[in-house]
Amino acid sequence: MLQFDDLRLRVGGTPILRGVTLEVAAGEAVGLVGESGSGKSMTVKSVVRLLPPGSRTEGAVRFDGVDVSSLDAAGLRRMRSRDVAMVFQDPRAVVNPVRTIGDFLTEVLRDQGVGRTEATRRAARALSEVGIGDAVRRLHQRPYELSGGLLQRVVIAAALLTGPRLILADEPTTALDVTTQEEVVAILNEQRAARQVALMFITHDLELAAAVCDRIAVMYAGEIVEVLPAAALHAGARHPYTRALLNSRPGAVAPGERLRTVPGVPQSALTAPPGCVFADRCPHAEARCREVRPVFDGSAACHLLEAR
Amino acid sequence: MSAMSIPMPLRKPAAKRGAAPVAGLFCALIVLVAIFAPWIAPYDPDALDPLNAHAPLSARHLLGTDDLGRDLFSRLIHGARTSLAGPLIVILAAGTAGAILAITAAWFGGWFDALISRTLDVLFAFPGLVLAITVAALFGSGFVTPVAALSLAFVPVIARVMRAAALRERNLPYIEALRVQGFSGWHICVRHLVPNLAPLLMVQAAIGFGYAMIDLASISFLGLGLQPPAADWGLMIANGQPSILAGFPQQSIAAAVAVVITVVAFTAVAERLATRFGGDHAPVR
Amino acid sequence: MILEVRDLRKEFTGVVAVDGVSFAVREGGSLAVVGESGSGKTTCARIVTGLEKATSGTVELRGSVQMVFQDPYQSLDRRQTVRGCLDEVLAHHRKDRSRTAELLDLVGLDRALGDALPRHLSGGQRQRVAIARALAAEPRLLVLDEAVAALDVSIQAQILNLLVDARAATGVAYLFITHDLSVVRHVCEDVVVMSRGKVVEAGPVARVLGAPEHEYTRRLVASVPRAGWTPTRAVSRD
Amino acid sequence: MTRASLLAGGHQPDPAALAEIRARYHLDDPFPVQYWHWLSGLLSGDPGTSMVLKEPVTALIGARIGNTVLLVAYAGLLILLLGVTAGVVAAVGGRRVDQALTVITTVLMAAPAFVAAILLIWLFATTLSWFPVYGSGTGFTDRIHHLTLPALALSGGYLAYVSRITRTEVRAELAADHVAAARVRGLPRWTVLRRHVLRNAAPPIVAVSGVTVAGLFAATAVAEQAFGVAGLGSLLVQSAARQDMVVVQALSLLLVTVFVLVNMLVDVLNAVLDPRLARAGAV
Repeated sequence: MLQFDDLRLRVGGTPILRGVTLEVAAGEAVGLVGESGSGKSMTVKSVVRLLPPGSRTEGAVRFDGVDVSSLDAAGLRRMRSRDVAMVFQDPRAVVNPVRTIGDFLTEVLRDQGVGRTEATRRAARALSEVGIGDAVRRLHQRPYELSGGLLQRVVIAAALLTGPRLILADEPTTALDVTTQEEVVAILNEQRAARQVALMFITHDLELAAAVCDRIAVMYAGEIVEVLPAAALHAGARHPYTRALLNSRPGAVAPGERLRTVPGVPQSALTAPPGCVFADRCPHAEARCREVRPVFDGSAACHLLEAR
Repeated sequence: MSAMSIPMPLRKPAAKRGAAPVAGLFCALIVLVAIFAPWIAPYDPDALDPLNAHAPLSARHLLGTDDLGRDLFSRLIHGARTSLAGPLIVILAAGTAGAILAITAAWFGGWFDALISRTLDVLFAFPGLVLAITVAALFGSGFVTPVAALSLAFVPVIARVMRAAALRERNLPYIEALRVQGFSGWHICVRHLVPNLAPLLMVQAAIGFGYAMIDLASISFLGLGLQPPAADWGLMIANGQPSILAGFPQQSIAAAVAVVITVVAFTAVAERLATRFGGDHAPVR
Repeated sequence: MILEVRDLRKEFTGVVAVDGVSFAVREGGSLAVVGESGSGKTTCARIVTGLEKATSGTVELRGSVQMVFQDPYQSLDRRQTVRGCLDEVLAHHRKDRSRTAELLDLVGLDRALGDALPRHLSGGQRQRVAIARALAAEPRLLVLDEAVAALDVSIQAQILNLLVDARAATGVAYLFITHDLSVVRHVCEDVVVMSRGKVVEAGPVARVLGAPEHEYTRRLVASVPRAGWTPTRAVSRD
Repeated sequence: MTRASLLAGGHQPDPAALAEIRARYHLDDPFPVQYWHWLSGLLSGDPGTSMVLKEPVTALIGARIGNTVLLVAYAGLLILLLGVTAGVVAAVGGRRVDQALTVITTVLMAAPAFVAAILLIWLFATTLSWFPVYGSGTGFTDRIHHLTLPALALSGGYLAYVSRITRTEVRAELAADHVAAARVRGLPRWTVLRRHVLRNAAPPIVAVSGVTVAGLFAATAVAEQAFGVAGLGSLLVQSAARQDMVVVQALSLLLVTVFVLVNMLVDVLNAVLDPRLARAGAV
């Protein structure tokens, strides 16, 4: 249903994405994991063309086989309002602070010609579906009267309200406490399964991605370095960067032991070397890693893995 | 912050980047002209030549002469002195007082902050022009009275912006880290807080300079500042007003253009500083 | 005990942020205070370091205390070089200026970065400078307020290793304020769990996080994503 | 010449008359006492009588307040309509439009009312004669006709300022996350602009416009003086030049009161527009 075909993105001459190739099937959940500057957020935003001014893309993002860059204004609007919904990191920044929760939930429906009473009824139902009781009172409240976790559930309810086939979730729980995160993620999982909606889930937490998604794509410096089934995260991770991420977590070793860290700082697409993006930090790097860029073979991009 | 804010293009349009150095050069030039006025001006600005009144623009009199035959170009050059010195004094006085009040208020907080803030609010309710006119009525017109009144009126304008900034700065973790280190409040203020606020104060002063210049010129124009025969831009505009109707607009127009160009130049420099160091514009009053 | 906090209480205009909290840190020990936002854990840290005054209760500190803050981007003076920052602290505490290089080595920063301004440094590097600055005064207790929370995973690992090394090298005790239980397991010996201003459970890390007794601790431990974890919807608590 | 001899109207006034005048106007008392006499008079509803014009202050103000209110309303309308519109257009209209408007507003902001006034006088006195350049006029239409140039001169700089603030605020909202979110939800451009951008940018714009309009009362001094309009501003300037303190005090108090009242009105309006402020105020 969704295809990234060698997507490259530059913003004002600065490279952000260096060739992203990925497919998301209908109803499938794909996790996009990486550190800051890896380009995971821009990858997802390119689906709905929410790109900064001065962006230039090469390659294609196809939704239902249609290149989104070829859509005209009306087509883009139709896709945004009916087919794809987005959930952001900070719900407080995303819900208009001077309007009511009810306004936020119903405005897209109203724009699509749904009557006021009907829109309100559907908004109230959507709230109860994401576990918010007392929906009628909530509809009249304003964002500052709700906690962050509650507000993120409102955002999810709004995303589900128009019956999309794909939800883009950009670190939807990073700003939340861990117990709230569990509830929000559980609701997202449950509603997604019930409605057969596809999901792209951005996070920096590998374990969280594994719990939410069917497949995980690991990004580094504007590239996807490895794609693997969520169930095989621990046993099946092969790319040195994925392994490094897994080993960097404090839980990876027994308490008191040293964490197996990789030296240096995360690269961005701008500073990426000519060869493998991870070569300068990789503990196993060889001469060819620094010179020749490895090809992504559908599961990983690494010279060392090709050899085996 | 959130990952989704779309960054604004950082590059300024080429035209604006090109304008700032030109404006800066002009500011430097006008200051030099003011300092060396007696050596630059071709004529004595007060020399009367009634037979040659309202002379047109010519090689002898670049901008012509006024109703009393005085050389307008020379008067314009001499006028730069009071026209620049006034705002300069206002900004130095109000900037110093405003910054000290703002930083002490923000630093000590509590009732001290409340006292200073409320006092500034009351003072802020007096528009600079009204304050200057009232003071002129009390103590008479001249150079000192309006400058003193405007200095007072500009204190709350600068202090408000600086207090907000100082409050923001004071709550940053690096200040708290210094407090945990055991540094004295005086050390933190003088060595860290003040130097970090200095760029904003510079911006405020540069913006305020333009406003002070306009206000002082307004007071001169109203006849409550410098008195004839002084060569001052605001006064020249007022003095030239009757001649406009007679068809000789040079005096008013020349002085008006001088005021506008100077204010534009200083404001352009201020805005360049502001985009470089951040900070808000002072509210107009 | 290097630090003993007894019956701490802090009110902010009508809101009780910290309510009857007691804990202690052993000489050279490492205590974590964990909790979610609004639990009062950061307020406790700020009271210990003197940034806030307690409404009631006592803080007994035997030795000097320093602090490392969460935000690596705002905890350094933007106009001061790394060397200037460390020199200032060393001079203030009447320590030998020549220790600047030694401190840079201790926190794993290239000596050439001494002349760099904060804006030239990455988040991890800045946090190293902040740790070096805190250690410059040779404190007996270091309060770390979410000191690794803002860092990327691979950088966080580097800093955690650095903290373990620094404690071994200097014998400084840690008071670790965090919401991240895996970090607690990795660097701390004892833990205090806080919720809504109160301590709900305290004890050795292995016991409290391994076999939690209080219902809140149980939920906290259960909601951390891990291998084989399935998120479940708890009783909705609007 | 002392103020008492000025009032007695001669070079060699009769000492007895002089003493009588000094007593009547409390001129021998120290300044705070003089001020107290004036203030207590004001509180009992009588701001006093002009020492120079020998007319009650209330009558002087009453005869001129209409012109000033009309002038402020006229200029305020221009500022709000043109300023806000230009600001919104600059923010959403693309780079060329933005640059052109920036140049215009920069010049306007640097052109104070008296500069604008002499340029307008020059233009309309010598070249065009659509509007009169002097006097207040009689009757509503004639007064509007007479007040057009003063209103234009008065509003120029403020108009530019309001337009700048509007542009900044609208651009800030355009870059806000909730606006991006609204666009991603597929709302039409105009709906996003109206319901999210303009609605949210309104409170600061209202605040700045309010302070600006409040400040207009003080600024009328220049415009009225330049165009010979008989209003409160020109009365203030003329009284100051004559050191007629009774009138100056009454007028500056009136202007400051209006300034404070308009500011309070703006605060109330803002609390209605932005529910967050209302809540912060209530806690």
